[in-house]
Amino acid sequence: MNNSNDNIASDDNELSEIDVSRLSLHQTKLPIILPVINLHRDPQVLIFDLENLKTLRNEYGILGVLIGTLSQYPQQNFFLSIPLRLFVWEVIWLVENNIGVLLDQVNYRKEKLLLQNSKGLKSSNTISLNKDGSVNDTSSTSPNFIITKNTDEIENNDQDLLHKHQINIQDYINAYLSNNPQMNGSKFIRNYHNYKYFKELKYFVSPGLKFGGDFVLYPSDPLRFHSHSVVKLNSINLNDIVVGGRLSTGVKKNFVVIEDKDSDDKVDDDISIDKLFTSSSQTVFSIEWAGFG
Amino acid sequence: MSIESDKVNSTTKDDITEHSLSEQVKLNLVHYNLWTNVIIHDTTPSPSSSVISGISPTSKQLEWIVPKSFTNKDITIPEIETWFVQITTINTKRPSKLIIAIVNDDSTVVYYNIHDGLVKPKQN
Amino acid sequence: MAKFHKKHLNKIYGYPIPITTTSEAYGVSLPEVYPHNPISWLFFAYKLIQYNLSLTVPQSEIKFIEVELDQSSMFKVDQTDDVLRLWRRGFFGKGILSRSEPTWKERTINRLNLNSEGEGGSNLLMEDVTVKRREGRQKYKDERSKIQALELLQRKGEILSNDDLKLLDEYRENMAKLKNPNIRSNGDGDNDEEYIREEDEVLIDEDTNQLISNLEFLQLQSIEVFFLKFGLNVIKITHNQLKLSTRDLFLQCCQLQSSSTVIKPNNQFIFEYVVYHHYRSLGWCVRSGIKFGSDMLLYKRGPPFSHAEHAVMIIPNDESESESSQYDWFELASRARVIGTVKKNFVLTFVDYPHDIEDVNEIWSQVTDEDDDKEILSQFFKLYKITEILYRRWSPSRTRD
Amino acid sequence: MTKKELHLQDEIDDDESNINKNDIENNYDIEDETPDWKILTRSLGSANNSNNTNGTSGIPKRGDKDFEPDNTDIQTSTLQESREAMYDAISGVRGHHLKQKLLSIWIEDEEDGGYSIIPFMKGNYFRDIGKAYPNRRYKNCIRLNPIETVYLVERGSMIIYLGDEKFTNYLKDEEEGEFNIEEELVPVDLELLYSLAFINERYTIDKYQVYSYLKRHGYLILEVDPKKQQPPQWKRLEQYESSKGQSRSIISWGWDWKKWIQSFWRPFPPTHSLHYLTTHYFKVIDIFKSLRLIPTYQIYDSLRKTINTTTTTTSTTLDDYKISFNVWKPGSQFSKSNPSQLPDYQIVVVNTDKVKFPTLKVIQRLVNTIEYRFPFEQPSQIPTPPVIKKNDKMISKRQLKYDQRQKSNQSKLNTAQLNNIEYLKKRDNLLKYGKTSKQSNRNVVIGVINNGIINLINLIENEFSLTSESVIDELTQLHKEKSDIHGIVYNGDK
Repeated sequence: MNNSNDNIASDDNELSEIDVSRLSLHQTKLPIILPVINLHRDPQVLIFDLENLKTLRNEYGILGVLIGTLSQYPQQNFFLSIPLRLFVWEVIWLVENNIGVLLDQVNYRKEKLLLQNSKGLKSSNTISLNKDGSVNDTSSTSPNFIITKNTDEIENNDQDLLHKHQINIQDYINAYLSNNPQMNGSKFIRNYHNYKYFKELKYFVSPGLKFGGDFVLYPSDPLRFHSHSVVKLNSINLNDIVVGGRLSTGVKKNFVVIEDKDSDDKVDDDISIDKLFTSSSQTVFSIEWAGFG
Repeated sequence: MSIESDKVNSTTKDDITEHSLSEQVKLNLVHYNLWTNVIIHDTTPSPSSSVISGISPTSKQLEWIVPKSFTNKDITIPEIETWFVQITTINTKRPSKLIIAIVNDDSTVVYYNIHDGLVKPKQN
Repeated sequence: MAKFHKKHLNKIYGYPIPITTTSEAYGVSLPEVYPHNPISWLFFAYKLIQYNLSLTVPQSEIKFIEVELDQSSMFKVDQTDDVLRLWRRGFFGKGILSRSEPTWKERTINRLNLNSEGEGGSNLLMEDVTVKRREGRQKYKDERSKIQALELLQRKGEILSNDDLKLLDEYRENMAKLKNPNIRSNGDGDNDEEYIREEDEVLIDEDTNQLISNLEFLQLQSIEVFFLKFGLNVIKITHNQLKLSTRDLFLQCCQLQSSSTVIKPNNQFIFEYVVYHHYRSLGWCVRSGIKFGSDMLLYKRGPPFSHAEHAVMIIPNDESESESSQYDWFELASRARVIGTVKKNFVLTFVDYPHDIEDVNEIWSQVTDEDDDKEILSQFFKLYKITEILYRRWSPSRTRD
Repeated sequence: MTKKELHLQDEIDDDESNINKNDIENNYDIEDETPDWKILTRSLGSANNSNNTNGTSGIPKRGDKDFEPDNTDIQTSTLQESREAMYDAISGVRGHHLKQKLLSIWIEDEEDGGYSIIPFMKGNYFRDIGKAYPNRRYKNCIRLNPIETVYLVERGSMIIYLGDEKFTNYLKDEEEGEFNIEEELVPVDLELLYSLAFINERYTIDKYQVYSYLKRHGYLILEVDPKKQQPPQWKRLEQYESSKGQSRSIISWGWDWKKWIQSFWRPFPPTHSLHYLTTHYFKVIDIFKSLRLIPTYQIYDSLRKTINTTTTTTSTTLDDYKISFNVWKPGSQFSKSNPSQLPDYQIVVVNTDKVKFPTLKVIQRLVNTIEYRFPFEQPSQIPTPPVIKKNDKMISKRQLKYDQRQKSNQSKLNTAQLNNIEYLKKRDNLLKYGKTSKQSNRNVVIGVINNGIINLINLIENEFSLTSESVIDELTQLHKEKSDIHGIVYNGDK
């Protein structure tokens, strides 16, 4: 981890302590499966497993975005449900820290289905629900509800098969880059380093376009805490300062600008994983309206 | 928005403009925002930006101000870093924040705090 | 109440443009024309001929507003009647020490409880007060400088001894006591009093208790100046005591944005001017939008009447460039948000420009006089074209029905 | 369960309309905030409590949250509660009562990756969803595209099985006997369905997110086939204009004559530097007219042949900007069997990592691909569906009094004044929304996805000069004297 950044007043910022013990502790556990769908055309990591979702949020501060309809209340957009869509920096960070492994979902599941069919395994999709909506486990009652499960629950730990369909991080990044022309190799590395900088200060990081920036930073889980900052990555101009400063101050945030210290302006199309996973140092400033003028 | 910037050698004109920019901000601080002890510091050899210090009527604190003209919108993060370094040469200590004064061609001056590093927003 | 207010405003700011109409000067008007009534046509023609023969064009008798382009590239107007004319008729310019209309002088006289011009010296009682105050202020200044010396040490990070700290407290106490004679209280004893800053002292004539000089002037943006010169021809502009022609001014304005001597058609000043002229010619009051992260604000009448309704962002339409624009989503999203929170409409004003002109100076290839310059510039501006697109955040929960 | 569901729905709707009333133009969007999931259970609780009917407990409040962690037990436990509430809610089962059972079968397909079919259609989801799928086995069978399929399965309204070769043959009537779907096929879980449904560029997660977001808001949506070519709008416009060109000049002849008289007295062109010193101006508005100089785009300029034909078609940016969905408001009369009603919104979905903000050219061409009727193509009478005001009784007494006062004030005004008020209102609407009625509007919505978060932007064609024919006709009806100067906002009598 890098702590070479001399701009950070780390003495009064408790967030800057990095909990290394927690990361190493995890290595004894099995890595979290990060299923990739549409690998070649639009690679996306979607989490369907509730336990994984909990671990990501509780232990690693990975928020992702819930994009599924909450079936109990399917006509509103405040509260959404599984799947959880991770954004690219979250994915890279999880892989770099050996917390997650990427899986070619469609091919893995197809092969698994064949195996299950050959064994004659098939899960039931009817259950018995009580009037209050809770599941009735007593076998005496006959099923009254037909359901779709979030994920497959049979034989979820076929390690050989998982291993066979694991995706190399380089392949994932290459697919991502070839499908996202606004991103290039060097920009990808810079932006990830900037993400990692906030992540290592234990901020909870969300995408920030709604607030006019690249990221929104929360001091902890946004379920309980207001966001502190809107972050603009890399290049800025005076307009950004005027607009960003005004905007964030109005909603009790500040506007943070950040740049990779040793970034070069070269536009690389390829990515070296070594360079991506190397430590970096950042120049950071926090901007707010001065309150006069 | 990048328009023509093939600058001809016109340092003298830039110097005048730079100086008047500081004067403009000083005037605004003293007679519009009612600051006291406002001083323009010459930061030769770098003509890119001069630095102003003064005492704010609300906080009664010594503040550092860097004027910028809104006519040229370009600014970089390393440039902000050099301002902090410049102030350090005048003040012996690196300040925890400075104020950027952005001067528009209609004489409006807008001020933004730039804190060194990542800080929490004001809580109120 | 509101109605009265509006009437009052209408009286002061009755005309949206600093040109005097014949109707205003002579109280005459042209008769109505009814398309299906030929007599009304004849009557109209008769009146028009009559007025043209008997009346002098009022604008020809009005002196030009004097604008100075100073060393630091600021456009200054400082004669009071010129300032008033520009502000009240179209809200041009901005007082450099005010939010909009120059009011620094009045504000300062009020703040420092000074005599306004003409009432000063004759008041003996006032003079007494002045003498007393002067003595008190000297004491106050002495204490203050002691405090400031110690505070400076403190700020420089030098640790003060306990004695120093005690001394500092003592001085501060003294000063607190002394504060009273230094305050210029308002006559009615209300509480927004302020002690005199050193910075203010130099402004006051101790004998008359009057403001020595007005530090404020009206500053015009380059687009405003050029509109007043090229569009309305109501100003006389000087630079280094020399009169600037329309062409000189145009070149000066273009070079404010780019010090290059080659002026290209995508010069930022030209873009801004073309857009400014467009909205002014549609009767909008156009002012800078820097505070809301936009290039211009459009007011239906002007700041005293109502808030601006539209915030304009100028976008050069660079079709020669690649298909994708120079703007990223964040730039637009953040502006839209700022503009949205102040309840204004976000207008993207695209400007097409002539790509086949290398250097704008070419348009003056033959020597021409002032009048021709204006005609040539008009032809040049006609090569630009404006397209407006509205940018709006769509919130589906609000438009369901 | 359905009752509770409905109740919550009502509450949320009310909350939204409350926000509406308070600050209509305000940009604050409740959906920007991360909601506190405890509200969900609280709302559920209040649904049982008949005293609480105003639904205030359902508003996610900003003030409920803390500034930063302070390591207190109470803060840790409240966070734990909120997380538990969230995990509880999202662990709820997706499904429906056996009595309403709706089955579908996923069929893999080379071209679009796949689709699903519903052999026995029931329920009221199909006003906009699905297309007829004629086959030998099932009479009322319909076919859903991947996005529609995932949407229905995810909300628990439909169960899906994985079709196999045997089933495909059965559909083609090549197999004998009956086929028991539930017995013979494997049920598909959501995870598997996503990986089957999204495997190409046409059906992406980004598009699905925009689709399901709008569906949850109750909008009706049809996918626009990317291969379908829109009929060229500019041809229709050209025909119309050539037929109308002559009659127009006759109407304005009288005014031209007046201008001619005036110009006779102008020794110099209006841009001449001596111009205001030598010419009489009687009205301020004439000064503004004389200042007109900069050419402006009129609404239909983007339809001129040049814009549409001079472009290279190989551009990738243009491929990225293609309308994906036609969208109708929840209350509209639309149904897929009667698609004559134009969509309320036409949406293109883009990703911030894939494309930049569009250039003017891209916007213009995008607008030219929308389904659109010119004002001259409108049916003479547009049937407007009766507006059912849900909250009629909610109108406060104060509002009623205000309305009455407005009415009585208006009755005191003469028709000319009323016309003028109406005129100004129309003109301001044109400037602010680019339209006076829904029909005359040319606009697109861009669904911008930034790392999984949706931002919706409406780009609307507009012109401040108000010189295009369509608006002139509309405005001149109300204010004849202003026929050529609608764009001049100065409205004084000087």
